[in-house]
Amino acid sequence: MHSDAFDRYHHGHSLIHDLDPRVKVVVTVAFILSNALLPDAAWLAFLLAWAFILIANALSGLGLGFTFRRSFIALPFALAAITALFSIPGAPVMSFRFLMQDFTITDAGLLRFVSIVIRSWLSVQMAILLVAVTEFPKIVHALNHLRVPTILTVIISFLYRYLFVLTDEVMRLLRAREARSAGAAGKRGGGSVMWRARVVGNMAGQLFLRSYERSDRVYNAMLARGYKGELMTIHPHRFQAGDLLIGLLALVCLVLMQVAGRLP
Amino acid sequence: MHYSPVALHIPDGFLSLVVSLICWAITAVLLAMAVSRTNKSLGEKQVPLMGVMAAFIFAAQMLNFPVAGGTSGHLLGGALAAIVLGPWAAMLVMTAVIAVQALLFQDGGLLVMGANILNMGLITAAIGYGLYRGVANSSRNTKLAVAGVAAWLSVMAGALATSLQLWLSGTSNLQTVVIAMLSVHALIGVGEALITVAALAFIMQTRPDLLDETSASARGGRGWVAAGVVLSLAVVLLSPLASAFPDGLNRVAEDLGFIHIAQSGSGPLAGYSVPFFADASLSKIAAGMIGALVVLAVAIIAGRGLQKKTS
Amino acid sequence: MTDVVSVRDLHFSYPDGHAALRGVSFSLCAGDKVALVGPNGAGKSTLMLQLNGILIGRGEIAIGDMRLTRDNLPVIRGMVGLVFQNPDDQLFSPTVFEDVAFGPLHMGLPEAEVFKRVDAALESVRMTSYRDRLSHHLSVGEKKRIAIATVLSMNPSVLILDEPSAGLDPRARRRLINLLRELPITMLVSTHDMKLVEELFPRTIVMDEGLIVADGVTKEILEDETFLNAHGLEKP
Amino acid sequence: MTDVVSVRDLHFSYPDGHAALRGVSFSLCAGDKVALVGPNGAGKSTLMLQLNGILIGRGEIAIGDMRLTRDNLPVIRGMVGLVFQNPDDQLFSPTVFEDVAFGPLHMGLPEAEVFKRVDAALESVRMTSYRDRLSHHLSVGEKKRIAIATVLSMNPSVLILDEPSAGLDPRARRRLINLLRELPITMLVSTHDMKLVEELFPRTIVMDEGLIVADGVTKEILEDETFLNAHGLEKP
Ligand SMILES: Nc1ncnc2c1ncn2[C@@H]1O[C@H](COP(=O)(O)OP(=O)(O)OP(=O)(O)O)[C@@H](O)[C@H]1O
Ligand SMILES: Nc1ncnc2c1ncn2[C@@H]1O[C@H](COP(=O)(O)OP(=O)(O)OP(=O)(O)O)[C@@H](O)[C@H]1O
Ligand SMILES: [Mg+2]
Ligand SMILES: [Mg+2]
Repeated sequence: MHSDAFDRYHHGHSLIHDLDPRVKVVVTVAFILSNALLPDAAWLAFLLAWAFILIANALSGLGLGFTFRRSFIALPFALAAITALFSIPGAPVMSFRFLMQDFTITDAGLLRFVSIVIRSWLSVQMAILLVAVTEFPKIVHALNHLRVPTILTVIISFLYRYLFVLTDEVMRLLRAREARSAGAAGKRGGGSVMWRARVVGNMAGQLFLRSYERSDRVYNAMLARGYKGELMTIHPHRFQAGDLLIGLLALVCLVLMQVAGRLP
Repeated sequence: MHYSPVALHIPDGFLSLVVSLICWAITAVLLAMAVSRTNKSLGEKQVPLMGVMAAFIFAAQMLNFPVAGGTSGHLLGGALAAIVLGPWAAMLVMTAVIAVQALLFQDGGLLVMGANILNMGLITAAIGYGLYRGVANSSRNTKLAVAGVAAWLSVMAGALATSLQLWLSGTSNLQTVVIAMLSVHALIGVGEALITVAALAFIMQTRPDLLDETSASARGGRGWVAAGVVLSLAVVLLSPLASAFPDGLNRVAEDLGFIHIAQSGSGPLAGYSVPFFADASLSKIAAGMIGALVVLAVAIIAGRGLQKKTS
Repeated sequence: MTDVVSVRDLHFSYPDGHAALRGVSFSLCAGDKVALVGPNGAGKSTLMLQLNGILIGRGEIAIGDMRLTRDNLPVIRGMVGLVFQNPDDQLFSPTVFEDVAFGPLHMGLPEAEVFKRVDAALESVRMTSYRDRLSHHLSVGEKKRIAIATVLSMNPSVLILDEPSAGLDPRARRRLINLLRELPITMLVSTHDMKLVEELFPRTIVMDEGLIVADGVTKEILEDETFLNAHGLEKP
Repeated sequence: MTDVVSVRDLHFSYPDGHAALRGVSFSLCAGDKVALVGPNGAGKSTLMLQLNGILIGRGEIAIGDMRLTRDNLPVIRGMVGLVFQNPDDQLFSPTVFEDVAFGPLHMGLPEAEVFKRVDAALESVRMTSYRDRLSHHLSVGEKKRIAIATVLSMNPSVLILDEPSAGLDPRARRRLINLLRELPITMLVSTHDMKLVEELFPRTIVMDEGLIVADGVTKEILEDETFLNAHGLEKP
């Protein structure tokens, strides 16, 4: 209940907030796809893509730098691409010795690395914007309308609902452990790694049983309200001409980016 | 808030389009099978059970315990989910978890979600369940021990698959990424194994009915044993190959022309100018030893699984 | 006048063999507001789950003129509205609207009717402005009200509430009491809150160990202190 | 006589910016039994979590002569025993024994001492015979007692209980009251059960919106009906 930290939605009214969620989901995925299609070192296109994001930020009323400030999530993973710097053949740019090894950064390697990181960083910003301006249940409705199998969307919305209940439960379990993790003055407490792992395993087991039994009660509650195996939902989203227009406009921008990325 | 410890979530941009799409295709096929199977076996109860269980996995990933030097052990949960819920249901549950992590928290990308589901949800469930199923009729201690090995291997398999995808996409050099990923996840896997074993022991003690022969846990067929064993052997054989003799694997991929398609346009990987672990002999020896041990364990499991089948 | 609910000699054992109900009989008339009390483990929740066929035991249950059988469960569930103790078990949809609409939708009502029902139900628990809120961001008291609305939207002829006042602060509890007092509907309410029983319910049923040990006027039952003590209860 | 607990001008905001404590000061003397009341969301649980350093705010907290800082948390946690509202959160081990032994084991005590502590703790909540039972299968009332034992086994000098009587039937509640009355230890107990407050605690602290709005003799506080109503409370 208190895990507000999990809600990424930012209240507000703006052109982007009020856009049909289907349009938002489609444009987001198309944007990420377009990034993946752009060749390495398509600087002009990358710049246009960033401009696209800045405009979307501005239109959403969250401030120009909103997604930028939150976009560093994917950066640690960039380590995985760092070997590209050295392993792609090309003209050496710089060399250095580290841990008794010679490293040579090549120009082609540099281009590839920077391109990968930029693509990733742009994609993450777009995804951040999507959840910041669309309530999560609406994203799930949109997925449903976009023919994602119902069973998956339904599991996802249950997950979202009980996420808050169960993470609260975990927080309380962790607190209980902390509260009793005392140490007598001057003594080293804490137990062995094995023991600590077993405590966590017990907590996981506890949590599993409680979740399992809760799912029984939820099932009963559903039965009590007429559930017969097929879940019916009602999503009163109405597609408006404006939604369609903005969606098409965004897709045209993406096509232009692709063209820009392939100019010689 | 810190909620998802696993370093396996690939963000968008790190896999090439072709690799992303291939992974999506494999994932989609497996998920379609999972949907139809769970529909049959669980019926109308499927929805609340899997929804709440997905929330459970999500929440359980927040549980951690201090190991040493500021690092902590965590749960990924694929193997545990598969052992208690059966493989198909576990796949759906893990898929929902990974989808929410990507959609809500940008932990892992959207276009590469197929790959993330494959690595963290499908492969882990298959290995975890397959190996455990192989000893389903053995003593409690054997089951727990095998569950531990399976949990460890499932994490290693996810890490290996991630590395291979990064390599095929031209994002990383094969040897470096495999060695780095596997050595980190060898440790993470130990945490996974310990927690999985303790959680199973807890369930065996308090609700043995959830794990007995008539439960959802026992609904996967013997085919899973084969799948689990094959995947485990692939991990065990490929890891040393990729970390100690990367040229061989690279050659195969090049000969098949696969690597060029996968990297779609970006220059091919040639030669390795970074001998990060130039002196490969150490890693060869280590890899060889771990490999031999795991082969032994897997062989025993396979033997038991087949024995049960014939008897 | 016909009884809205009538139960004859109901027995029920859980799969593990525990006999939770060992011959329960009672009936509710239209408009009755009845309290169901008894110590932990008496079988109150088990009995409530029988009344709309979530658990099915041995014995006879009739809702209105209809005997409860496996075949008419869907109809019965539209007539008996069950509210669980923990609203987190009851509110399983992400938004309040979806949760309140769940029942009517599953009864196969047309969309316009569903919307009307949702609005009416939210109105009667005075939560109209919460229609588009996310269920998990509500306070316990608010969740309880919404849980009641999810059942009212099905227009039930009986309302069954399992410990509705647990965990509420005094103000929220007072609001709930007023709400229950105003709802013009037959209800059976299990509770440990003896003050609530005294204030709100003219009639009380006492259960212990799977049996009904008293069924009568609340005032008289609450006066018999030795009886109350024998069944783990207390004077308010 | 020195204070066992003293809190000076404590402020605390949750990471999302919500200011849950906005300048709280009070102290407990040895042997005090004090009730902490206030509406949902007043900040009671937040305050209790500060007292053994699970949450750390701005201001000064001293337990005995020791100021609470990050460095002496392990020692503080041995002195302040915290019992959560929901016993399921407190009991995370499979058996009662393991749960009660958790604290002493963690303090690095020798095995013989751990056994002694466990036995003494179970004895004082009168649950010795439950030593080897599975926590999972206990009733709510039994779980509450064990939860208290898990903390008593650490020999705390203060006991902090968060809503101990919620969800108990009248008999279990009565037993809990008797248990608390007998325990010869300083305690701070948060509750919505105004009757419990009246019966058990000579002194009451009232919180609302992150502030202490009253701290004094229970009888006097409970008599001021307009004050109680202003803070979402009721006369028992
Ligand atoms: N799923 C179950 N399996 C086995 N026994 C059960 C199950 N649920 C309840 N019981 C047992 O059946 C008996 C009646 O339980 P029930 O939940 O109906 O009691 P209750 O009167 O509602 O108690 P409380 O006041 O604590 O809610 C108890 O002894 C309980 O342990
Ligand atoms: N983790 C959290 N993050 C953000 N806000 C929180 C968190 N936990 C509690 N709060 C908020 O802090 C305030 C005080 O909460 P607290 O739990 O201390 O209240 P309480 O007095 O214990 O209420 P109750 O009687 O319902 O237990 C509330 O407004 C609550 O919403
Ligand atoms: Mg009950
Ligand atoms: Mg509280």
